[in-house]
Amino acid sequence: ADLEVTHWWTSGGEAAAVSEFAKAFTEKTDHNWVDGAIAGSGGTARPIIISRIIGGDPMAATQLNHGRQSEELIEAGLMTDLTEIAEAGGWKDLVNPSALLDACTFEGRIYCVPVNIHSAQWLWLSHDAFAKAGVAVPQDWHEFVAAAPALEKAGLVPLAMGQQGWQQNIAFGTLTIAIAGIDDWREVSVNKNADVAAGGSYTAVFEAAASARELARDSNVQDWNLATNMVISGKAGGQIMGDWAQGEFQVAGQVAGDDYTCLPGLGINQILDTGGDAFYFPKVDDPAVQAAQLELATLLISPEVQVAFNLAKGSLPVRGDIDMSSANSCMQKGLQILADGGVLPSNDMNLSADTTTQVEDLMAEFWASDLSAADAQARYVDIIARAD
Amino acid sequence: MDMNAAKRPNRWFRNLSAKVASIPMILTALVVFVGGTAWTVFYSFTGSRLLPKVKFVGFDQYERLWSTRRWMISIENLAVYGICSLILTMVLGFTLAALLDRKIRFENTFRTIFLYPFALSFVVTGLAWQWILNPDFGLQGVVRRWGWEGFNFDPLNNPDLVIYGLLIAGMWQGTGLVMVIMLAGLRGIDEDIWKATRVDGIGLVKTYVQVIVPMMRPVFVTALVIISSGIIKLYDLVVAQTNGGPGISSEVPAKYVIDYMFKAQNLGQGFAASTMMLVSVIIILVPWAYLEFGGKKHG
Amino acid sequence: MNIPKPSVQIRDLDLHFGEVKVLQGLNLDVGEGEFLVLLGSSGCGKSTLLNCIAGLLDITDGQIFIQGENVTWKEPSERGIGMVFQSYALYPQMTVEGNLSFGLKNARVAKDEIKRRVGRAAEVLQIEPLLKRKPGALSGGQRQRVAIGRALVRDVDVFLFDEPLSNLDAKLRTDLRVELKRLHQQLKNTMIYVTHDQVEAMTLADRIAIMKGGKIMQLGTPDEIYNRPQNRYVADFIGSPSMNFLEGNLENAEFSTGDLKLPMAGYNFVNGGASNGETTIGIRPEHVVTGELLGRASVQTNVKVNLVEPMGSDTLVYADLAGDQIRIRMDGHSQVRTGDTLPIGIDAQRASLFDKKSETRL
Amino acid sequence: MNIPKPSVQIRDLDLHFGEVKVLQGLNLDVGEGEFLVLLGSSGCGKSTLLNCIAGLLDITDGQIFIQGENVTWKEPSERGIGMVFQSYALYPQMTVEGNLSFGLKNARVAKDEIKRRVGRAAEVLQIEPLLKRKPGALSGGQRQRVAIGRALVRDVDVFLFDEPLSNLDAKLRTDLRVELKRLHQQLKNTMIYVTHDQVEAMTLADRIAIMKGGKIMQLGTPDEIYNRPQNRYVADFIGSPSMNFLEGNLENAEFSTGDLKLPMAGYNFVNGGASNGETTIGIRPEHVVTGELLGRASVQTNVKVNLVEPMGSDTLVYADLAGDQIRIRMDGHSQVRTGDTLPIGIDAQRASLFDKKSETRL
Amino acid sequence: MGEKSMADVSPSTIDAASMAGPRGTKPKNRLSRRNIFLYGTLILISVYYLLPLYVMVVTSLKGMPEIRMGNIFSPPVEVTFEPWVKAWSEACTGLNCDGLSRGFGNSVRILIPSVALSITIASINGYALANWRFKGSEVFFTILIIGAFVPYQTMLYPIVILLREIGLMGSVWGLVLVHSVFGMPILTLLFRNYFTAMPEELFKAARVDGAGFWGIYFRIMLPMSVPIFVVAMILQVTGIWNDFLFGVIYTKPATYPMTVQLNNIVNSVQGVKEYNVNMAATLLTGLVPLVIYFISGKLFVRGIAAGAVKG
Ligand SMILES: Nc1ncnc2c1ncn2[C@@H]1O[C@H](COP(=O)(O)OP(=O)(O)OP(=O)(O)O)[C@@H](O)[C@H]1O
Ligand SMILES: Nc1ncnc2c1ncn2[C@@H]1O[C@H](COP(=O)(O)OP(=O)(O)OP(=O)(O)O)[C@@H](O)[C@H]1O
Ligand SMILES: [Mg+2]
Ligand SMILES: [Mg+2]
Repeated sequence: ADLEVTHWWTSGGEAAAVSEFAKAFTEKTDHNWVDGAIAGSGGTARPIIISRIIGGDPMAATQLNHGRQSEELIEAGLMTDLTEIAEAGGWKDLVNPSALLDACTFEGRIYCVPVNIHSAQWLWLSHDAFAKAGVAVPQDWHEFVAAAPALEKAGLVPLAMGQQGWQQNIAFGTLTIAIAGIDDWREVSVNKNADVAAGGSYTAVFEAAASARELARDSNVQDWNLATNMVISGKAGGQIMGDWAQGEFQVAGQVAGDDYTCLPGLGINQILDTGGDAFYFPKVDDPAVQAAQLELATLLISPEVQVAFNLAKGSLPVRGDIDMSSANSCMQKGLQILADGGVLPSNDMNLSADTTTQVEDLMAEFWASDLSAADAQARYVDIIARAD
Repeated sequence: MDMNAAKRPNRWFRNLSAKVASIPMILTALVVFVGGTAWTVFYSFTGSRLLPKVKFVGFDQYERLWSTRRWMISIENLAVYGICSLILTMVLGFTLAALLDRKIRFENTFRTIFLYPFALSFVVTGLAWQWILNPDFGLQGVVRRWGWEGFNFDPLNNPDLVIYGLLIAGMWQGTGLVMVIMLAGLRGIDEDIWKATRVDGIGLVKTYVQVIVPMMRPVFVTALVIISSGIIKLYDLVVAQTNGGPGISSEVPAKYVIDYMFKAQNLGQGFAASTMMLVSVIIILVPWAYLEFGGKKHG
Repeated sequence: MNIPKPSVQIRDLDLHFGEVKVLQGLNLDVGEGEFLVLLGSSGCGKSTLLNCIAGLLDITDGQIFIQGENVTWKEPSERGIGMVFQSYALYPQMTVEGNLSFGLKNARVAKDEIKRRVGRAAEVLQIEPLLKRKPGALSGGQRQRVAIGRALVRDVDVFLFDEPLSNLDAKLRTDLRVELKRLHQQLKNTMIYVTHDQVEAMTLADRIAIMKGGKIMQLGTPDEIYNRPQNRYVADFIGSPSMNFLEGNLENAEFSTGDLKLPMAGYNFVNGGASNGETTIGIRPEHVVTGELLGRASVQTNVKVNLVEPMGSDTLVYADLAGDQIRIRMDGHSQVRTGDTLPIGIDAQRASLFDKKSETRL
Repeated sequence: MNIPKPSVQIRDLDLHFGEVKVLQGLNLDVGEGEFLVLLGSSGCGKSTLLNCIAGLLDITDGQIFIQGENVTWKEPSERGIGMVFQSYALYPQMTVEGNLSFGLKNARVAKDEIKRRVGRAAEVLQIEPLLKRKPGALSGGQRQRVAIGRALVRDVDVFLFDEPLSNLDAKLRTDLRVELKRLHQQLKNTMIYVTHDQVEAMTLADRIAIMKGGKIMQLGTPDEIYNRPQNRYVADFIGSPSMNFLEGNLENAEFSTGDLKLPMAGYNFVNGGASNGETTIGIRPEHVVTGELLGRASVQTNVKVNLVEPMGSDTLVYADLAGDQIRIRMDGHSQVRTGDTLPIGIDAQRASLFDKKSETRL
Repeated sequence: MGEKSMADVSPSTIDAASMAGPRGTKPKNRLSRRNIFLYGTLILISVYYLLPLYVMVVTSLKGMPEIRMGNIFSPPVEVTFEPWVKAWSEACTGLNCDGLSRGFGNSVRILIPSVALSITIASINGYALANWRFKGSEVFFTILIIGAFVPYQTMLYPIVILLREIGLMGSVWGLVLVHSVFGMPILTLLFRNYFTAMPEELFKAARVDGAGFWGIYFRIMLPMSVPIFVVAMILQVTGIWNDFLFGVIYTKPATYPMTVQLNNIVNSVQGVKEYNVNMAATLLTGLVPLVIYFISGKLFVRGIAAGAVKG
């Protein structure tokens, strides 16, 4: 059968990764992968995906960030139950960290296939840029801030930043984990403790963000990959962006350690969150498609596909039992942290899309204006207090 | 001869074809416009998230809406954009029409030049102007490269000016139609009025301002309706040109609605916002629509 | 007629719209204080001529003088003319007062002078109670008065009217016509008045210019035009019901067609003596007399009645005479019926003779 | 008048547009073959009445019968009527032939029958050479003939005309009027004809209905309407120049106002005997006689001339009589001048008397 | 007024004067201040209107290196059609690398029925509203007109549900329906005004001639309403062709119209933004309505004058 699969993986690295899925699916089964890429970020794609599911004309499979986003769709009975094949495949034991599968679980049943682990807390640095500025490549955020004046003097943008709320929110979140520490972060993000959000540790975060804002003053690109491109081409010193940026470096033929450096947790806290992408399979009527859906689900999590996909995408596999030795040094760093258990639940799981959107709006405003750190914090506290 | 009174036939079946033929219109009006709107208003009082659910929360969504900074900025932006665009489009549209009406050569050429952007979508418009207003490659960069180093024209990256960046693009796209409407209106003005002003020795500009413009009131109303119906829907242009940025400084209500409905998966909030848009439309429109279509019998 | 002093003079006026030659070599002198009516069928160039005088059209060739000054290249507002349009052309958003004073304000006339002039014009035209109203709230006749007022306040030498009454209904038209005549007698300005309504032309004009195809066919007093039309076109155009034409032969001062013979001895020939040859005679319906007036007519005969149109005050009778159908105007009380044989008399002295070929008056 | 057989009967017709009551309790019988003219000023409801008869407006109350059949709720096409409009309302995209045959095709008349009828209508109206042309290529008069033809082919009992001639110029109007009259004499259909032109009404009608404000003020033959108007409105409305009215007192069959005394002995009072009291007398301008006819008048006096309007065939003289201004119609050759004193005679027997309050005829 | 004194001049002097003085057409200066101002303004404003088109065309003909180096206004040193080829048939979205070509077909498939259906419905509505009023017809019309102002966003969700209920979600026909619904207010207004301005007597004549609702519509009204049909067609073609929101929400990748494809291409950034390809894609997408405007702009203006502007 022809399986229409929607996703929003359209950048160079992402497209390369998704083609691994398609290739495997077409080669290993009798079915066809009909690609339904939607450009723009999840923000553009999600409404389309959701309205099609609600409208009774669903695709056969779709990418969605797993977590709370899809709870209601599952609740409404619009998603295929994958529990059987999950049990058959022993996903419970395979998936590491197990939180990923928990995010796919609703009232004890499994509804999605996690395909990768994404962590957002990375600082990507351009060797070329620092060479031009005549300073050593920093080893953590503090060094980076210290090196910024030199970069500026060399006519470079210290920090590349795409002017979109979600990117700025990633930067903010990363700074939080690094500066406020894991405990406070957990208190705020998981437990929605507004008092902590109003506290001193978060004040420091907002001040750090305010200074980061200055570093990114001259970065006026929109898309994340354009910001990454500034780093790749040595126009900017660094960028705070998730591990998917890895894919862009790869496509550009750059070598980790030689051409660029990656610092998980900004080089301060060796810890990463475990967000990720997952595939859902909306309920369809055609039995042939139903069968194919299950085949695809099984395939997505199979070892070879996981390796191929994640190598291309620069993300981490969801299985702990596969050989990722061919991964580059950045990925190895991530795998190491994962192995050490330095994981945090991702915000997709902690915060509702509603809250996330509000925080993103705040960040978008904060990064683009002269909003003071204190005001921003006050508004942040407000959002956290109302978060559900 | 039979002088008996004839029974008045049933009202419902008189001109049945007309009624049958109007069914699509009636359905659209009732089901889509009234029904859809009522549905939206109804669910704006619920705490619906990704899917509509009947879980009443009273006016919570509205309270939150009006305490949201992004919404306030959106409203403010729409007001600024709306007022500027209304005034400028009218003025420019009328000026162009008046210039074209002066029996000039190449009237067709000029008219085509002013009208062609209307053929292009807002997405295309937004992209084209994003490109021209790009500080490095676009106008600013070019002028600087010509030697005027201090030249500064970067509205899309300046939160205070970005709305005017949108305005430049919006006007570019929409003025042509208004011009055509104005031109049609100008052509409808009694030739004798022009003669009368010439005999009275009224200057050209004064004639336009004091005589012609007031006479074109219905045309201006038509143009006003067309422009304002476009303004309130302002969305595509923003998404294509600035995507609300920098920061949230070019957000507009329609985008707020879409974002909260789909991205934030808070239908209730999105519906509350769209209800507010609807309310403002109705407040502005109903009196006008009544006067224009309800009151008069014919014509 | 003796023109006291020329007020408007037109010399060799040509006006072409592209290929179309609307006016050709037109000459016209209008005396000071004269009321001249331009009369002609639709499209004959009346409005065009008026617009040329006003300076609203750029003429192709020729010259125009107003009060002795060559105004050929002057702006309309500098020519000392005022103009009143068929569609009134009032400024709809201004009050009557605003309409009257707009031109003056524009010419920077002092405030109290404006007030004085508007007051006087309003008084003359009896529109004082309307000064604060807008044109939309006026009746057709009132609007037309305001339009006249607009020309009046500007103290111009020459008034130009382009069918000012033709948008009004019959009754109002009659009333305003009388008013206009009185106004002219009071103001004594030169007035050039375009219409295609004969009654207006006849009652208002000192002189009438009958136009056709951009040329003036005849220029003369209403009486001359009506009673001594210079050509068949004018004769046919003027008069309602229109003149009866019979084709025949003129020989030895006697017109004959079929059995009918009309002695034209008393006829006042243009070139003094009588001509001979193929001739058309024109007889106005009221010059065919019946009943007790029969005796006054020079020729008497009997005709058969085809159709009777009672019109209240008159009765119009259609009858056969010498193979042609003629119209006869009779008194409203006459009891003629279709099919009757009616004795008629023809007042041949009052008839007009035209050369059949050239159609000019003999 | 004796109606041979009623063709159109209207009973208690009411028509309201929302709040506006355009027709109120109107009754009218039109005889078979009769030519009835509805005459009235603009907005009096003539077209509305015609549209009600045609079924183009849904009436508010009342009944309409055509040829004895109650057609109140029938479709226009089922009423056996044909209608001709002021603006011709020809279908611009169809040829003349198409226009003529459209109604027949709609009624699914057989092809050769259509051809026959179109041919006959074209012959009657003399538009055979035009059959292949489109309306855009026709003159106004030709268009109107086609519009009539469209009603003709449908072989209807009743023709309805809504100001069919008022878009035409004066000359053409006269010609078509005669043609229409002839057509009626030939076809002998019932015709109901709306106009606000008196001359048309007088010349065409068998009977005229004068309307005002949605009511019929008088229904009668042209002669009755002109010479015995039932009320002051009709008297004033009919006749051009219009009737002169003088206010005064009627006592002992003598009307007096100021110095003027008019013996009304020969007057034909409506209720047989004379009434007394405040009275208005109406005298038509042509019933004020001058010159050699002076002797025929019952009363003679002198008046001062205010204004003279020569109109070619006639001269209209405005003069003061008993404090009011009156209009006098004189011969076109009269040499009266403004300021002259003119001896006049009044034909009191032909005058009309109205009660001053109720304005009805005495 | 200086000429007052002239009035004293005797007739004979005037006749002498008549030979002198200006004669014929007043000479006109082609370079008068008025003309310089008029054409200057027009040309200046034309620059504003033409600039984006010029930039788009020029950019789409340049190679990427040239774009990065140069001036957006400078003409291409080396004209290349590569970007056009790429935009049309090679640009990738996800795994599909067939550029805009696919969207074009879809757009046409969506456009034709949408334009036809929406104009048909709207013209019938306008006709019914102008000539066959019935109780409540104006109310529906008023609702419709207010509907023209309602932000589409308000309707998106209910329409999803509606389409689901009638089973048209995701199909081309669903989208056709949506376009017809949202085109209805303005088009109905246009047609209603146009038909209202037509002489009522024509309609009456046809009724007397026994033509019914449809007979009058097809035989009388339609043949007379070409100008307004042209306006409606142009408005709908541009509106529907340029639509993005409905296209993306109510269809699926297999049936995406060109605008969605354009958005995909423009937003699928691979490394650096390929401005030249983006511009070529943009131009390609706008080509159909542009051509229509260039060809029928005159008709459009005439039609607007005939119907859209009520006096
Ligand atoms: N702008 C123009 N371009 C070309 N021809 C014109 C123009 N204006 C008028 N004409 C032509 O000039 C002729 C005279 O027109 P004009 O308006 O002077 O007639 P008119 O005598 O005033 O007629 P009416 O009684 O209908 O007003 C007409 O044949 C008309 O078609
Ligand atoms: N559709 C309508 N709605 C409301 N009032 C109307 C309508 N049609 C006509 N009227 C009113 O009804 C009255 C009679 O109109 P009608 O058209 O019958 O007049 P008429 O006698 O034919 O006048 P005219 O001589 O100007 O044609 C007028 O006062 C008019 O304003
Ligand atoms: Mg004219
Ligand atoms: Mg009427």
